[in-house]
Amino acid sequence: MITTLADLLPLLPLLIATATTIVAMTAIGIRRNYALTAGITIAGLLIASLVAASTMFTSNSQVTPLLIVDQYSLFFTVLTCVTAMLIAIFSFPYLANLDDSKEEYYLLLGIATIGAIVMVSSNHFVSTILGLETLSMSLYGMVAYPVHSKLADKFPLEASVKYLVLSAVASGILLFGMALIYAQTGTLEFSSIVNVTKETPGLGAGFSIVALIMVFIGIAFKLSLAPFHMWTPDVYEGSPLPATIYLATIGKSAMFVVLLRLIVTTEALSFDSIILAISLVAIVSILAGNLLALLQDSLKRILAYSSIAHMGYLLLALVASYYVQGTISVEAVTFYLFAYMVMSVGAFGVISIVSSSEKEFDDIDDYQGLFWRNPWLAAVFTGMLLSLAGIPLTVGFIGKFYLFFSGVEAGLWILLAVLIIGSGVGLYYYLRIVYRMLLSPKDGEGFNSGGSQHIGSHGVLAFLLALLLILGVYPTPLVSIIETISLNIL
Amino acid sequence: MILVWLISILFVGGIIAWLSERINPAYPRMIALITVVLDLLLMLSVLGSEPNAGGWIASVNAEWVPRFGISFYLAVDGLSVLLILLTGFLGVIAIGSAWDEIKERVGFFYFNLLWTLAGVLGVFTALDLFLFFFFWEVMLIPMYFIIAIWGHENKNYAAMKFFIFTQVTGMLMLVSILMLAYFHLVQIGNLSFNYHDLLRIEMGNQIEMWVMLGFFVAFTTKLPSVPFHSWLPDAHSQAPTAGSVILAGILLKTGAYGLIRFAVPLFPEASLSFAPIAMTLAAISILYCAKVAFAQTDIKRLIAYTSVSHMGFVTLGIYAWNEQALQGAVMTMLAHGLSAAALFMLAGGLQHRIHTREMPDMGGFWIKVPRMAVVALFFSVAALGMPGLGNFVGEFLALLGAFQANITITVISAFGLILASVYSLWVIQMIFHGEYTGKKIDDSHLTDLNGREMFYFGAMMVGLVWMGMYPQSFLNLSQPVLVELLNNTQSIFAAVVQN
Amino acid sequence: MLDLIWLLPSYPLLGFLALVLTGGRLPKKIVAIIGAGSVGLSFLTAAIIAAQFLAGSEDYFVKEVWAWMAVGGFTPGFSFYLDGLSLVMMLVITGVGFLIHLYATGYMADDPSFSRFFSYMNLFVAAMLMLVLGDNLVLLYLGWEGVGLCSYLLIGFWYTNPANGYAARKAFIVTRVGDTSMAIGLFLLFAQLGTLNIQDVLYAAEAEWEVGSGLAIAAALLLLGGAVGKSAQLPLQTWLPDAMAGPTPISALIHAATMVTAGVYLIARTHILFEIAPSVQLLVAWIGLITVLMAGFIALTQSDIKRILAFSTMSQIGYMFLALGVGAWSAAIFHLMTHAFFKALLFLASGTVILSVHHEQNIFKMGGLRKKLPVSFASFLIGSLALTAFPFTSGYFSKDEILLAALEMDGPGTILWVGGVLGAFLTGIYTFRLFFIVFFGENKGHVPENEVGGIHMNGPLFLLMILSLVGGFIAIPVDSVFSYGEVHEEHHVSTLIHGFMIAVPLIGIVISYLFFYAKIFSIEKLMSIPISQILHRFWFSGWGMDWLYDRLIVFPFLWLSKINKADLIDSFYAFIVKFARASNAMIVRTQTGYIRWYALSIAAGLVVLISIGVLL
Amino acid sequence: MESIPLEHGLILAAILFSVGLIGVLTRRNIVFVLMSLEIMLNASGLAFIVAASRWGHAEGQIMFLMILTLAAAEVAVGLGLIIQMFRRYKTVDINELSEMKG
Amino acid sequence: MIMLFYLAAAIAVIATIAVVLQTNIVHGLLYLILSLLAVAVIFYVLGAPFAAVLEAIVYAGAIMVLFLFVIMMLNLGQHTQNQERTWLTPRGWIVPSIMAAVLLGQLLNVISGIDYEIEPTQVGVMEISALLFGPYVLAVELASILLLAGLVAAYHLAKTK
Repeated sequence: MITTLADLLPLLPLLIATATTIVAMTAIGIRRNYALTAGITIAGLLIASLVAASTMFTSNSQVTPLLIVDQYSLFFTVLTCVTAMLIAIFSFPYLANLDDSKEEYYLLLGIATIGAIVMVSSNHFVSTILGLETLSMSLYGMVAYPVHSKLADKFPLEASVKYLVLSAVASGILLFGMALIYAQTGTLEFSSIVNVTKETPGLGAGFSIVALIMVFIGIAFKLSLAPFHMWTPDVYEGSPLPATIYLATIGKSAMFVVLLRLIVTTEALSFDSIILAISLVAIVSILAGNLLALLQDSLKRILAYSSIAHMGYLLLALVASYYVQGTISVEAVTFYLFAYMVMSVGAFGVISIVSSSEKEFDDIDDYQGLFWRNPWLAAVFTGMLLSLAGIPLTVGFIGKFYLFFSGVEAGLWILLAVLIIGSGVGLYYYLRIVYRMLLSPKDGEGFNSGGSQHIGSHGVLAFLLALLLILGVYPTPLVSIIETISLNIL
Repeated sequence: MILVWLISILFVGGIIAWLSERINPAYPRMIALITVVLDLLLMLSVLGSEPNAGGWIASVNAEWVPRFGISFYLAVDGLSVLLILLTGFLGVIAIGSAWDEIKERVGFFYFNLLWTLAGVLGVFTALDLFLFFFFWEVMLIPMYFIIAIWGHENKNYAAMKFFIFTQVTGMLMLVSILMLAYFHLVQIGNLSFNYHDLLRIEMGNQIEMWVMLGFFVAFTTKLPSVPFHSWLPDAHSQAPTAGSVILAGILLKTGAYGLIRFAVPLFPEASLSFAPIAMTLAAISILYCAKVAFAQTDIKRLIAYTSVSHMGFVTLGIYAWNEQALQGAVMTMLAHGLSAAALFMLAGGLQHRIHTREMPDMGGFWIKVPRMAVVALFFSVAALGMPGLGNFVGEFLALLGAFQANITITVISAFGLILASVYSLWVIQMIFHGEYTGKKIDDSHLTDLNGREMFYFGAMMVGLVWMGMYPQSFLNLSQPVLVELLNNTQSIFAAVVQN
Repeated sequence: MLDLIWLLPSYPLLGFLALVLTGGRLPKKIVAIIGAGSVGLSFLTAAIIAAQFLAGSEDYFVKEVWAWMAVGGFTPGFSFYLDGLSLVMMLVITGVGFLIHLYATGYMADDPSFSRFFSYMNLFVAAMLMLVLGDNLVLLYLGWEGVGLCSYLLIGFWYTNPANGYAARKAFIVTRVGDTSMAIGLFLLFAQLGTLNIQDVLYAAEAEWEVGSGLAIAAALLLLGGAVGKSAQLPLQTWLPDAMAGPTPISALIHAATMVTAGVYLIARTHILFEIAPSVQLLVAWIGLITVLMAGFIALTQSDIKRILAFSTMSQIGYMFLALGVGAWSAAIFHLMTHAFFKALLFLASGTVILSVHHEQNIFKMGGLRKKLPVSFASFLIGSLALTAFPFTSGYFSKDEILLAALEMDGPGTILWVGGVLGAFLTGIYTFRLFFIVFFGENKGHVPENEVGGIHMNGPLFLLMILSLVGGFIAIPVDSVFSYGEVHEEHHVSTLIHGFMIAVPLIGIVISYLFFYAKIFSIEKLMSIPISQILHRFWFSGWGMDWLYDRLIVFPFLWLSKINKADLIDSFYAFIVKFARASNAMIVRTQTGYIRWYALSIAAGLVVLISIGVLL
Repeated sequence: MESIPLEHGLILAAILFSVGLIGVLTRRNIVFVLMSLEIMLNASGLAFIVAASRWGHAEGQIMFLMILTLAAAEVAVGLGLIIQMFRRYKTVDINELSEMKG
Repeated sequence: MIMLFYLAAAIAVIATIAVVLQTNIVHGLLYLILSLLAVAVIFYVLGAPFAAVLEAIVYAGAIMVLFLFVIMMLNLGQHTQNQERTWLTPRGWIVPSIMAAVLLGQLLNVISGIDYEIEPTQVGVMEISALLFGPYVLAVELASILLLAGLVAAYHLAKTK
């Protein structure tokens, strides 16, 4: 196979992202300038997302065996690039006062984005692994980024080591599973593991199941599904906030897209025991995530635990995809991921905007009376939290609606029951935060989120809130896009 | 289109009220009042229109999320109009009760108040089940804020409990709604959340029962009925007066409305076989909560439990499913809306004056606040079902109808009438009768009702007497709707009975 | 003029509204004019209407003022029904009511809540008129509950004393038990007969139900439940003595003359139902008889002047029930009327006594008041004679008719008669015990300076004295009402028996004389016998009924309320919360922070999932 | 050339993988942990080669190449972190890194 | 040839176990190199000479040397051996070993179920290169990006400020 220029056209967003990184690196090499580096990165990501968006409805091609550039992957490319751009905007004021070289951070962010784009376009084990590791590798760096700062705690280091070690274990499991699948099917592309070709005898269903489960576990770790979730709160807490956002949003969504493609293509769900395993993981995740968050005082940890539960919710739709006709459960996954990105970026964004690399305002006490001290931030935060809780008027509700719908269509009653219980528990800790913000302010240090540096961040929050509400009330545009692109998956 | 206006006026008014606080803290309440009065006038104008062939007085239907067959479909018939009017009326009253009481963060308060009302109006008018659910949930959030911000000592717990109860059971309802839509997809071939479409859906008995239960649980939690009632006493005792007024007067009614409009008509067969259980729950609610009410010392908790007890008559009436019983349920909803709201306002007024809700600390207040005492007496007596007042008409009709459906349960429920007198008179005794000592309270602000308050209470008294003496003006509105509902289910019932 | 029958309840209702809306700001004189005047106007109207009605030839007259509600087939209206029975009731209510109102303007003159008092009184009269004039059972129920409410309000009129409040609530709740039974009866009637219009119900019941059928018995029993509650008959009699906590005019109006006889009215009004259910009718008689005797024995032991009168009221209403039970409908109504006269007289007179001795109600702290309180003395004398059925007083005629009717009844009639006569004997004793102790002998406590009263207090007393004396000659026009099945033949009993009947109460009076006036027999000596002490205690406590009900119903209810104040069901949800917290505490401990532990969890998950995958 | 049973190759990989896992779970010295991770990754690579030899493909070897790459990168970053850790904590005890919990 | 496979396999397993059990870190590293070399032999036996060479050069050579560098830099020589001994309590081995044993048992259970013989065919550099610069050219590029990420991260983390 010869790779031609025409083949590269669909890869334009990926190329632009790569070019952005290289330009930024070159710029650093010439002269260190924080604003310039950040600017290049943001601009590059913006262009990449615009290009991806513009080609979204025209491209549909397999570029080499490694990457598939269809509407679905382009949708997530856009989502990834935009999110990365927003995170870059949040990062700018956050890192502005770091007493260390700050520019490399944007390199890592750019590279991570490349990895994520590769992942969402991947239908091949090689690209999956490469994308995943590129993403992870950059994240190790981003998580531990302020490690030299005198002001920073030891937490970034601890977080990074935890993430690296555990992630490597998971990678090992994932790779081993992939090897077994390869032994079974003889191809590294995602392909049905059920109908192994006649000429070469299969190695048995048990073999396939073990292989798939190992791959699933490798992915489940990245999605922080229970019982592979334990790193999540520690890593979230220890990371600088923009890195946390990255980890929580792009890290999750890219991985989930891979999982979705993999599960659908391999027809893994035709094994009952795989369904059982995934359902079990979903149930444990929903319950454990919500229960862990219940009385937590650190906002980052709350959101970390809740992300465990949210990924569990998503698994419900994934399981449902086996039972339902049509694309509804794929749409559910897609929409929910989208919603989850919006609200996670928003929620973490609020925390990020008041924090900086010197001091993170992470405790729930810090937000007491925010409603009266800073109504704007409080309103955004409330909106995001309510959306996470799945309350109407927000996009999170539509997402929940999708999940419920696919669950109902598939008849997954036990999972639905767990989903309801989990959401009920979830209400408690989301509202707990909201309630704290409603109380009268405490005396003592407040935080400063004003200043020209923060204009961009506030703009991002406004954008996210608008998205949250508009799509919460009138989701039709997004719904129809997702309906179209989901056809690509099946 | 008028329906869209009805709701959006409140939404917009809420926002304006919020913003206007910056100009002058006195503006929000005025803006809120103007908004609600305007809305009330609009509602009255709905009354003037002639119903169409289907009995719908006004409607609006637009596509919303075509992917799921969801439409923005609002419509009102006589039943909805009654409840809408109740909403408007109590909206005005609630603003009145908040007029002096709310001094902090005024703008945001009225914002929440108006948005709650808007959500409730949405619930009463939505005929697309998704839209219904949407409004069902929308009204909770501002209510949560009202309790959580302006509530009393234990507001966090109360607000949280309120929210989680209604939200979790709401999700059960969502599952049921989706089941319905799914069956529509399977049977008719497309997704639809339209009420009229879903009425035609046939399900197996087993499934219908489960789906019905989803609705039932959500509605009886809101209603509330034993065993889902325990959020109510906490919510009420902690909510500010206006919150209690809206909660008791209107929000509880959404549950009853849901039962009449959705739970039974959508699942006639399941409802028929479930009716004995529902009625038993109603009877338990009536008696059990009356008994618990009697034991309370916190006046608002007491009234809250009595609300549960009274709403038991509504459930009883609905599941008896005949004209008298249904009319009784509707009348009880309206009358209880007024009487419970008034009692909560009195309790709130007392708390505002003496900063306690503990009845053992009170006593002998008649001498200090005779007007308040008379008003309290009136509404207590109304609550215990005195003929000539609205509550009697409702409860009597409900029992009368229920008797034809299930004698044993009705007879047991009727004992609620006795217990109602036990607790109602006990309240009067504890607060207004006895020797006035004033030792346990700071009575420096214990003043009698002022003119504004008397105006509100007077209006509600007139309302109750009107309902009691000439209920026909209300019954006429709901009658065609209920008869239509009965006719629609009659044939199905007949078929079931034959088998 | 008959069309204006709706004016009857309207006057007092307007009076009530006027008094309530002005909220006690009016001067007492105007309050008195409004309060008593409205009832007076009602009486005038009633009199004119009565005259017209009697002059006409119609047996009944119906006037619908407006349709109350129309739900399905359920169409009660605000409509009034006038026939002989309601005519008598309406006249008694407005007439005696007016006199008592008049009396009360004097009696209550010093009370700060004068206006409130009259507003309640007016409301009561309005409600009572609704009760007796309503042409359907729902309207009757409205009046029924209305009078119950006013009774509550007036018993607890002096609200500062918690005991009064307790008595008021007891009265309301106990009668409410009966009311509920009655309400269920209404449901049953409607469910079976499809109407609640009284006349329609009666016709339909007669046509559709066989005599002695289960439905008829159930319906009659349920209505009887209402009647015994309101009329303080066994087993719901306990509230009446406590109800004496209210001002004395209330006792006269509500708890003697009018409201407590509503049960009698109800049974008489629906007499056909009871005739279809003979066993229930017999039960009515037995209830009446037992109440007569029980109340009589209790009255023997009481020391509170008003309580004695209360028990005598109970006992006299027992006679009315007895009459109803044996089918002597008109005798019952007749006794109702005469009882209204003489019992109102006795209560009002006792009011004067009480006021004169500065609110002392214990008869043993009075004594020798004959000289000081001549009007009261006269009133009491006449009232007591009428009460004991002294020949040719009003009570004589009515009680005589009742006992004769009982005697002539087949089956248990003789036993009923013997019981009734025994009751009359007791009446003689306790009535004159009171009379002698209060007005003769030495004063043992309060010596009044002079008798309270004026024309507005004494006037009603005189009028009632006359009525008590000659009331027995009034012929009540109820024949057409009870034309069905009424025992109409002349009484033919031997003179011996008749004479015996006359003599028995007189013997009672004589015994009373010997004990309490002449002191030939010593009450102390009698009381030294242990058995009589026990009996005294037992009777004094009202046969222990309060004690019994407290333990059977009140205490368990209070106990249940107390232990479940926090709502048992809520503890289930509290458990969920606790469970969630405990789970949280448990699961949080897994977040140890140790990398190796985390890795272990991954390995464990791997092992578990693979085991599931392989083994299943 | 004699044939080798496929299962034996895979079993060898599984054994190496398990031993590596034990190492990760037991060693407190973070360098050993990193080494154990390398064993696990290497075992996966071995599995790929074995699988590739079943098919006679070159793709399995390419995958091995990629594993090699990522192992190298991971070791580089990991060792960088170890250096930082040693600087701060003066120890290579992995249990020291447990300040965040709960 | 087949004997070579089993011999190398035995060496690999024993050496790997030795790594895990070793208290002296340098010895451990050497055992690891031994294990890697044994695996390289297996690669060769399985017909993947290119992979075998890479395993020896890159893995055993470059990466392990990196380890050695760090060990030397942190001066984790002889003296940490005692510390290691106290860290490695027998109890600490129980749970992981059981866990790994169960896992291995399950894997063996599944793997031993298959009955398939490998006929090792030599897949040399040619085929691999053709693939690498054909369809997998992007993988190469991406691998470079991956290494870039590792480079930047490692540079930033390991530098002394």
